[in-house]
Amino acid sequence: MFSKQQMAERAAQEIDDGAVVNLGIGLPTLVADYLPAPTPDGGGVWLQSENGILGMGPFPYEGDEDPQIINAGKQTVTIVTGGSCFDSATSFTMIRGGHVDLSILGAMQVSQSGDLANWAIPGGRVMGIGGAMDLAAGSKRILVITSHVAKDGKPKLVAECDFPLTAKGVVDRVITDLAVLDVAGDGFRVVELAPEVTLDEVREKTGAPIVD
Amino acid sequence: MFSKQQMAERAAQEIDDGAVVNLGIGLPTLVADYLPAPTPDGGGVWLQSENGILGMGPFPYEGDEDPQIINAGKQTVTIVTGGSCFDSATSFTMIRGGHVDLSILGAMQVSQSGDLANWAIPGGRVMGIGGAMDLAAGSKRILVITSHVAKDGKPKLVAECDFPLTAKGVVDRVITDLAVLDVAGDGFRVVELAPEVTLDEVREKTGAPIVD
Amino acid sequence: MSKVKASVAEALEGLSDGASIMCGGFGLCGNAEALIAAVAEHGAKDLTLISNNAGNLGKGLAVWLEKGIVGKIICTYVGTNETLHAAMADGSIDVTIIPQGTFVERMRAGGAGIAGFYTPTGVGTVVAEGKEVREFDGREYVLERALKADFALIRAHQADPFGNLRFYRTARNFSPIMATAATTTVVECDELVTLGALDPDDVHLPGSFVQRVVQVTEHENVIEYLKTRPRP
Amino acid sequence: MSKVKASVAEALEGLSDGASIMCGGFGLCGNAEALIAAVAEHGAKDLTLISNNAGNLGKGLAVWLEKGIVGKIICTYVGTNETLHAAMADGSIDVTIIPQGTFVERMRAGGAGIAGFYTPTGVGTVVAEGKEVREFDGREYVLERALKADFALIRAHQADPFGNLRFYRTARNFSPIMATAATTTVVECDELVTLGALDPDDVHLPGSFVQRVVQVTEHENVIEYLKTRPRP
Repeated sequence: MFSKQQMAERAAQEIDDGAVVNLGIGLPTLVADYLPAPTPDGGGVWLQSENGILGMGPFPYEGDEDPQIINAGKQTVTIVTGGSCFDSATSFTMIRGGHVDLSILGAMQVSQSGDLANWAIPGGRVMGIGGAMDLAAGSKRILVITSHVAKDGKPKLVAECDFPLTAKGVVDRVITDLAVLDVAGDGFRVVELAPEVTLDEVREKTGAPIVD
Repeated sequence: MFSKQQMAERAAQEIDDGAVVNLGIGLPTLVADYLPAPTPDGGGVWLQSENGILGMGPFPYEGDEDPQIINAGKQTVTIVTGGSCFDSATSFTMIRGGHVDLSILGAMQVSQSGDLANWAIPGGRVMGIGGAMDLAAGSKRILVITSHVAKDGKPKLVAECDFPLTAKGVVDRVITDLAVLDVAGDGFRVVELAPEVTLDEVREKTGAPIVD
Repeated sequence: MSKVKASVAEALEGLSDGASIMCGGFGLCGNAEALIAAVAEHGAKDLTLISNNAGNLGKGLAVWLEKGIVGKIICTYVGTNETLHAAMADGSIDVTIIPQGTFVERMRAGGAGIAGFYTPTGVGTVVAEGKEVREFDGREYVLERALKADFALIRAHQADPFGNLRFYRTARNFSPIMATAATTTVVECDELVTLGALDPDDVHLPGSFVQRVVQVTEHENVIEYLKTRPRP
Repeated sequence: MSKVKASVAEALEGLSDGASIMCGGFGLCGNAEALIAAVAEHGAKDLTLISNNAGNLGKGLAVWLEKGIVGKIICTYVGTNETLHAAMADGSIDVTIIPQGTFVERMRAGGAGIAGFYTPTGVGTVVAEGKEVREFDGREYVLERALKADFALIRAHQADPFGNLRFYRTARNFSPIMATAATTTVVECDELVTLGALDPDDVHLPGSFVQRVVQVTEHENVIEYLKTRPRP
């Protein structure tokens, strides 16, 4: 099994130097701990926050918080050296126009054709859409990081989503506590197994075929 | 007859305090000489130039010209106190979105229904469209300032334009060397006659009915 | 007539029942706090509120909901806004939730004279239901329409008497776009500066998009989720 | 790999025959002069040029036309550009002239992931011929499509190593929008500043829209129409 930290660390390996990355709320935010900070030559990893930051830094030191510097989760954050602030239209030009290299998002369900459901549970309380649909539709690449099964034990990786969709055919790769899997159209392809996890266990806990 | 200067002065009377105004090339640029400059309280008249200035000032003093400060006619200009520069998308948001109170444009033809033709002569050399169609389609109000007849003696105020159109149904009022006229749908209505000009002369030189 | 108003009440002149109002701010960050409070006191009702979050923690625009002066909301996220959850549950407010990029692009279109646009966001989801979906170059897009309003109430860091604005950090968010999309844009600025104090290249939003300015020096600046790390 | 390149030649790596190139500048103001000259030397031909004016007075992009390396142009104004008039007259270049607001909005759409939009500009004119015209709320609009390119060659006043940009006065014009609409945006900057030299609120264009930066300290800065008034 991968711990949450190991999942985050594994996700960080997917990111190239100089990349612009958006991290969704929840598990994806942990990835930040494993990313190289922006460097004076423009390298490192540049975090985008859809409320209008490119170059989002870590949480502020105690006492340094600025109520007017927040992330898309409305938490106090900082801005790195070389970071910029802009309006929401520019932010979504960046997101929807393919200027974010990678978005790492949480998921309620991912289908074998890359459909993503991560904004609403049928019959559940509606929390809203926020930037989720734009990030899913517009990022150059979508990586999902999620527990392999839901709290009720049901598979999150499925042949077809029955939860309300966020976007169709957008997910590329999924990192779960059990494995790293690629969306393969007719199922999921295992790229890597977590320590002490068997292919049979993955197969059993996945609601779609595991293909070669 | 109105002189060109008198036409410009008459056009200036159409402008409210605090207005944002775009002046087309040619005759309309003369209007600037009769406008109050922007004032410290935000009043006066604010000239917009579609290449990205709000608060365009007069030509620079000799020796003060800056090659990177030009107007839409590509002439060296200045920026007034309180003026701003911006990209072309913002400039045309301003123009097409109705945030320019008045555009004063030249014309080759104006029809009785307010159609404007001011960018191309049939068979003539194509000079291009530039900002003309956006200004005509988007400004809150369009005032035309033009000689009453063309160089070949043909009326410029017509029942229907036969020159390529810039926009349909947009012109409100026309100031010529003979009169000030409003577009009336079934003809033109004379608002004011130039000194020593008779209604008969206007009627004779207009290619559409003069109505009450 | 000067754009600079002496009070928030004067800055809201002409507000009446049934008005549509865009309010800047991402949650409680970047809210026009004094203008929002003044509308709650004003008496106008049956308002259409266009805002990303419609308040939170019982603060900001949540007060409008509690007062029952809002008939309709267009927003993108409800989250922990219990006031909005309650209003949705009892059906007292008609709430439309749309994607955030579509939300701001609809206002940007409204402000730019564009009637509608084709976006990939929402294709294949509930968002596209009842809307035209069309293929361009092998990809599907949904037609979204421009959004305009009677008023925009926004906060800026600096404003000059012509209405040229500068914003501060992430308090900028939707505000400059809303300013373009409203008939009457009212700005609550931290600091009223003299004309010319802002360099032409430093203006975030030119004054032609602003109709009224009022200086408000005190703001509560609520933090929704305080996150810090210990000093090393 | 750093975005900062040592020479304009290095900054143009990958340019090949048939490429589409957006060039910033309003006439000769705000041109990426060194990059434009380098393309003329490069040898790539059959280019599609997307530029407001395609040069003037035989300078700037007019050199590309004279060299015969341009097959197609999308622009808004010809004016006194005799090189372009000549190319149009002899039919050697396929020239499409469109309204300036539509020109920049098409690029803005391309950069923002929008496939098309409905604009009032050009309705009832030759511009709308062959395009869908549709009524929204009682007014007619024409459907215009997004415009993208392989390269954008732009000039900025300041750039940092991540590609954050600031522009100077009316040299800004189309450049920041073109930067969003091209696969590879190459910036010729007057001044390369260190990371952090630009305040987060002072960045005109964030670095995610920029792929390459090259510093060029000398510019000709041609004035097309010198206009002055006598000192009082």
